[in-house]
Amino acid sequence: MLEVSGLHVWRGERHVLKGLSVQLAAGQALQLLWPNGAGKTSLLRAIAGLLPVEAGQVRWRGQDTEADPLTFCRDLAYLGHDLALKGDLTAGENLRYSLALRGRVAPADIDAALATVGLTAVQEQLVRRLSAGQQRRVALARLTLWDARLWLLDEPAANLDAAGQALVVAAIEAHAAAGGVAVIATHQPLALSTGVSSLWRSPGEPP
Amino acid sequence: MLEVSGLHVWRGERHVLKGLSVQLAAGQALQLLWPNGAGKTSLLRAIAGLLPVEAGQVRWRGQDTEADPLTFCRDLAYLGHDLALKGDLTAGENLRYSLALRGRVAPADIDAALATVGLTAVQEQLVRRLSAGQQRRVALARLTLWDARLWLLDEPAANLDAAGQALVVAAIEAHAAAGGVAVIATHQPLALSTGVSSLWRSPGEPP
Amino acid sequence: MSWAWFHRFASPPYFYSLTLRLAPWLGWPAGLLIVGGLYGGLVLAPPDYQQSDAFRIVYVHAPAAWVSLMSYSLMAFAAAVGLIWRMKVAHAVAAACAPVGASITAVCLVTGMLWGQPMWGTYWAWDPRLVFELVLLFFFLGYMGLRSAIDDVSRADRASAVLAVVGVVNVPIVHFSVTWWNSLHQAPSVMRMQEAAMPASMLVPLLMSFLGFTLYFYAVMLVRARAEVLRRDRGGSWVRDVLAARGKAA
Amino acid sequence: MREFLDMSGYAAYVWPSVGLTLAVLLANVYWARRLVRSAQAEARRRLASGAQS
Amino acid sequence: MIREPSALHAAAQILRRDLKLAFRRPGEWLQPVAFFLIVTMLFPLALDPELSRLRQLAPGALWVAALLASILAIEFLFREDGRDGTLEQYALSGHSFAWLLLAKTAAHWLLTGLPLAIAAPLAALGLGAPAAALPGILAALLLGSVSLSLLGAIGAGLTLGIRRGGALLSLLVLPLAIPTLVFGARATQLAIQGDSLAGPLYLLAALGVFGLTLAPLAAAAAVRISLE
Amino acid sequence: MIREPSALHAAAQILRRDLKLAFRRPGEWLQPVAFFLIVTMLFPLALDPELSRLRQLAPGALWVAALLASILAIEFLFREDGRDGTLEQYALSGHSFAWLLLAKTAAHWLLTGLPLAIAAPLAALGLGAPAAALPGILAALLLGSVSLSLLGAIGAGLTLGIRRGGALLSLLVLPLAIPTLVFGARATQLAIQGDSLAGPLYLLAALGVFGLTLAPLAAAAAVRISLE
Ligand code: HEM
Ligand SMILES: Nc1ncnc2c1ncn2[C@@H]1O[C@H](COP(=O)(O)OP(=O)(O)OP(=O)(O)O)[C@@H](O)[C@H]1O
Ligand SMILES: Nc1ncnc2c1ncn2[C@@H]1O[C@H](COP(=O)(O)OP(=O)(O)OP(=O)(O)O)[C@@H](O)[C@H]1O
Ligand SMILES: [Mg+2]
Ligand SMILES: [Mg+2]
Repeated sequence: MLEVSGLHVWRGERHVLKGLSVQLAAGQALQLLWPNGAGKTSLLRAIAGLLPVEAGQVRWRGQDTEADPLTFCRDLAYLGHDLALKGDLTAGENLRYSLALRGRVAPADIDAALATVGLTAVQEQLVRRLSAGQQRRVALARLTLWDARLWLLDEPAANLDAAGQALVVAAIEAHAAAGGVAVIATHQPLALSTGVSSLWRSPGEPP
Repeated sequence: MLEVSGLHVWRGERHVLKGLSVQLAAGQALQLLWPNGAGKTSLLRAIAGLLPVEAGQVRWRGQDTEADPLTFCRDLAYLGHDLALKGDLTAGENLRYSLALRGRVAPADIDAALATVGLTAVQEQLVRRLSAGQQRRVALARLTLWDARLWLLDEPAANLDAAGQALVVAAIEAHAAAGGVAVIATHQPLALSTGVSSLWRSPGEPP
Repeated sequence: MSWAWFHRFASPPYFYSLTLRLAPWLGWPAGLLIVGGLYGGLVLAPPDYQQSDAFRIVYVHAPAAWVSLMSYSLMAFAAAVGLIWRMKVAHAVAAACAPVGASITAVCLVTGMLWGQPMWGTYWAWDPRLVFELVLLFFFLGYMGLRSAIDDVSRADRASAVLAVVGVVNVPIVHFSVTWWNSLHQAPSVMRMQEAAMPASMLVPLLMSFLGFTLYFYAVMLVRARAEVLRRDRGGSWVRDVLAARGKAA
Repeated sequence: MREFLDMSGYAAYVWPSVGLTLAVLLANVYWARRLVRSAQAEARRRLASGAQS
Repeated sequence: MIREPSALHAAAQILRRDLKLAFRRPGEWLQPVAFFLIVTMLFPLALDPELSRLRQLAPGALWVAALLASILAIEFLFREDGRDGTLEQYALSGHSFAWLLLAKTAAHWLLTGLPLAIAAPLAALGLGAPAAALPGILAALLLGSVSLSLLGAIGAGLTLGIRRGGALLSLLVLPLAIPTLVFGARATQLAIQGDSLAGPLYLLAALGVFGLTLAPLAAAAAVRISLE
Repeated sequence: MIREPSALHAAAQILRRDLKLAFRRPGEWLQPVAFFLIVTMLFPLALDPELSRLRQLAPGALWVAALLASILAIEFLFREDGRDGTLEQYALSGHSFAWLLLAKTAAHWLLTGLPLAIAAPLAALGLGAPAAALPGILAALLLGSVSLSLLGAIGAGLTLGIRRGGALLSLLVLPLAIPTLVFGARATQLAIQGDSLAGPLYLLAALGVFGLTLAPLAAAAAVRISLE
């Protein structure tokens, strides 16, 4: 479903991605285990269309994503280093408003998602008062509600304890089982089942 | 050397630390593996004196730290979620200016420290242009140059690849070998030698 | 019609060698015309019956004013082309316009002020044309300030291009301000084509000055644009070639 | 000649205008050429460092 | 989740969210107004307070203060959403980015421009304007503040992600805002003199419409670039 | 590493660091000056430009503009260092926190107050002040800007860590700054009239000394609270 071909990306003076190609079919997840500074974040942002691409193409369902970015975006969920949560709203409110951009969600679904990630107790707290890991969990709940076919996750397990990491794994497994595609930047390989996931250890050697 | 006794800390309405006590002798490191939101960050900040303590004491070399905070601070290195690096200075400049607050350092030492963490190639780049993990490495280099007896580290291995995590482990081992004390919040236990380190899995059960 | 010429123009090596060849052909005539115009205006032309010799400032003021408006328009146009067709060369041209245009705008303002003191009895008045010409200078400065605040060239190009395009509304305001508001400032006299408002001995040097300043602007701008194109290219093989060629020549 | 330089009393306005204008024109030429030189030097440096890596 | 990505619904939600955030910190949306009132108060302090002179001064003081207050406030239009990744998500939401930014700008105007316009007659009274002038002053500020917000959005987009963008922002926006300032002050002056102010009001409205069509596009382009 | 924690050395390093940061982006420290010049330009625009009236207006316009420019700039005094954890490290550095913050404030004054004072005579000329008044205006602004920076430091400390602190900051600092504004404008007026301005200058100097002793302590206390 996702085809990246011959991607060249520059960050300032640095030629970070030099002709990268990769293909992912429905139900597949790719874990990027590249070392620090190798260009994981750059790759995810380039696929999402947030970084300009010097050469090469990103195709989704056979379509060049630059040709019709709006349609592509409707299929896309990007979770970056910044969580896009408002410190001055509660977890529930945050989910409500950001999901509203993509359609309607029932409040009960939001509560259920927050319960899954173990935040029922702090549901009514302002997000600013949550610890680093709790904030990550809110973002994780949002991801599961987004109903996007393509997930781009930048270190989704950062700040999470063992239970939290298991939640991430479960979410990705469910997403893949439903025919979704995921590209995940991480330093600690996530314990995904081998049928689903492939590891990519350095940009030099394709997966 | 470090004695925490009967510490009570509140975050807003939340009684986060309820009468916590722990003692560390020279050459020891304590890894806090508490789950998300259990109060690791709060504990580190309370020890450093950045959070007000409701009840209890922190003693360092037998002295109450609140009695003479300036002297205590000279022995202290705190590495939090925020790295205290200026995006508009290069890695070397960042180290130079922040180390200057604690004495004089030879430029050669700075270069050596940056080489150790593998940043020689990007030494002349502005820090803002470094990737998340590269920035962490700069902070790590600073830590090793600081010459402080007490290290308080909040998730020092976050964003770091496998090689970077090995660097953190080596730095802590060296610190402990030199008679230093370290308290480390982390989710992935660091591979420290067992003589040096003790694990603390939840605030309920002391290490 | 073929777009080949457009693509050729957009190619950095072609543009680089084009500027290399073109600049002298613009620069030397510009120098001659400016010197000739000034000689004609300052020495040969008779004094004005109203303003006596003070009117001679027109030979630097009016061409500078014209170039200030032209340079901004060109900058905005190049910026728009750069934005729409993602053309590095166009961004380079826009970036090259700004410092030259800003300095010439400052010349227009200062010569205008020096002219204002004898004619209106004050260096500065809060008159629409003067104010909007000053605003033009601020746009140039804002454009350069924005560029210098962003360190990635390609981002700086696109962000400042947005500003340049937005600011272009100011150009007609400056030009028509004399007609729209009743203004202290002189109404257009040279550009009016119906009747010759001045004798040929005054007009010819003025026209030479206009042409000279215009050519001068293009010459300097193209030299700067050459540098900008070089900065934007990431070590393509043509860079090696042009540098080698220069090394041999030097 | 003196009469010419005096500009019938407007010398203090005419000559600074002309002088400043010419100065700015020349300065622009100088800056532009310097910019080209520095850009070429930078390009050389970049090519050299690229060749090493 | 029911798929129904309506642009209107999305904009409405952004508006509601921004209003809710502002009201959660009650003092916050009052600050530009307070700033405006204090600045207009500074003039009589810094000058000899003579009523007849004050009245001549009123249009200028009022509009300079309004302009500064709105520029000061506009800085925060995109800043926080840019920093915490919200704008990234808007850009990837599958709606027209310009449209979503227009919704944000509208919320911002409701929170700063509108209160400013409502406070202006009060300040004008303090500067010695006659009561008959107040409706005119209100109208001028209502129209003027719309275009100030829109122009400000362009500047805020351009300076997003620039360290200490605030001062650069004012440098970029002030020249753009000068026509608004000139017409607005002119309208206020006419209102204080008791003359008809239809002319400058039309011009202010024209500026507003112009801004409404142009500014969201320019702001969207600018914000997108700074998201890289 | 040689242990030698000298307070003077530490302060000097902070000063050098802040100056280097500012000069790395050349446009940056020019921005408050540009803002100041633009704002003084706005007044004549918004008013009928008549030279005799302008001259009466000059002291007020000059000082209001200077006050606003310095408040706009002061917002950034601690903001960035607070956000990236640098202030935390200063607080834990083993030196007096107030002393280190004073060093930061001094750097800030060098980068904003000083250029402002130097630009002020220029702006005064534009507003029709006679050339003889310029040294007096320069002196008044030099003294005044010191106390504005110091007062601003208190406000910046208090509003650190508050979302959209900018507008709140001006609310806090403006009332504190009123004495400076009044004496400064008075001094400028006397200078324009050609009278002796020793009286208000002494008062400005007294305000500066007062600020120098009090402000760093207050700022340190305020910043410490917002670090929690
Ligand atoms: C600071 C003061 C002044 C400024 C900013 C200024 C600005 C300008 C500008 C922008 C133009 C070009 C208009 C266009 O091409 O559409 C212009 C043209 C001109 N200005 Fe000035 N001016 C100033 C003072 C003066 C004074 C004092 C005089 C003479 C009394 C003067 C006489 C002229 C003349 C004769 C032209 C040529 C008009 C034409 O043919 O279009 N200017 N000036
Ligand atoms: N500013 C605050 N105001 C109120 N409560 C807070 C604040 N910061 C944190 N808390 C609460 O205090 C508790 C402890 O937070 P802390 O940040 O110390 O956790 P942590 O152990 O570091 O968690 P993590 O692993 O997620 O970083 C959490 O439950 C959190 O909700
Ligand atoms: N804004 C920027 N300007 C210039 N260079 C940059 C910029 N951001 C990143 N880089 C460089 O691009 C390279 C790739 O960065 P990127 O953030 O994509 O790495 P990453 O694989 O995500 O690393 P990490 O594991 O540390 O997060 C790095 O070498 C970095 O120095
Ligand atoms: Mg990364
Ligand atoms: Mg934590």
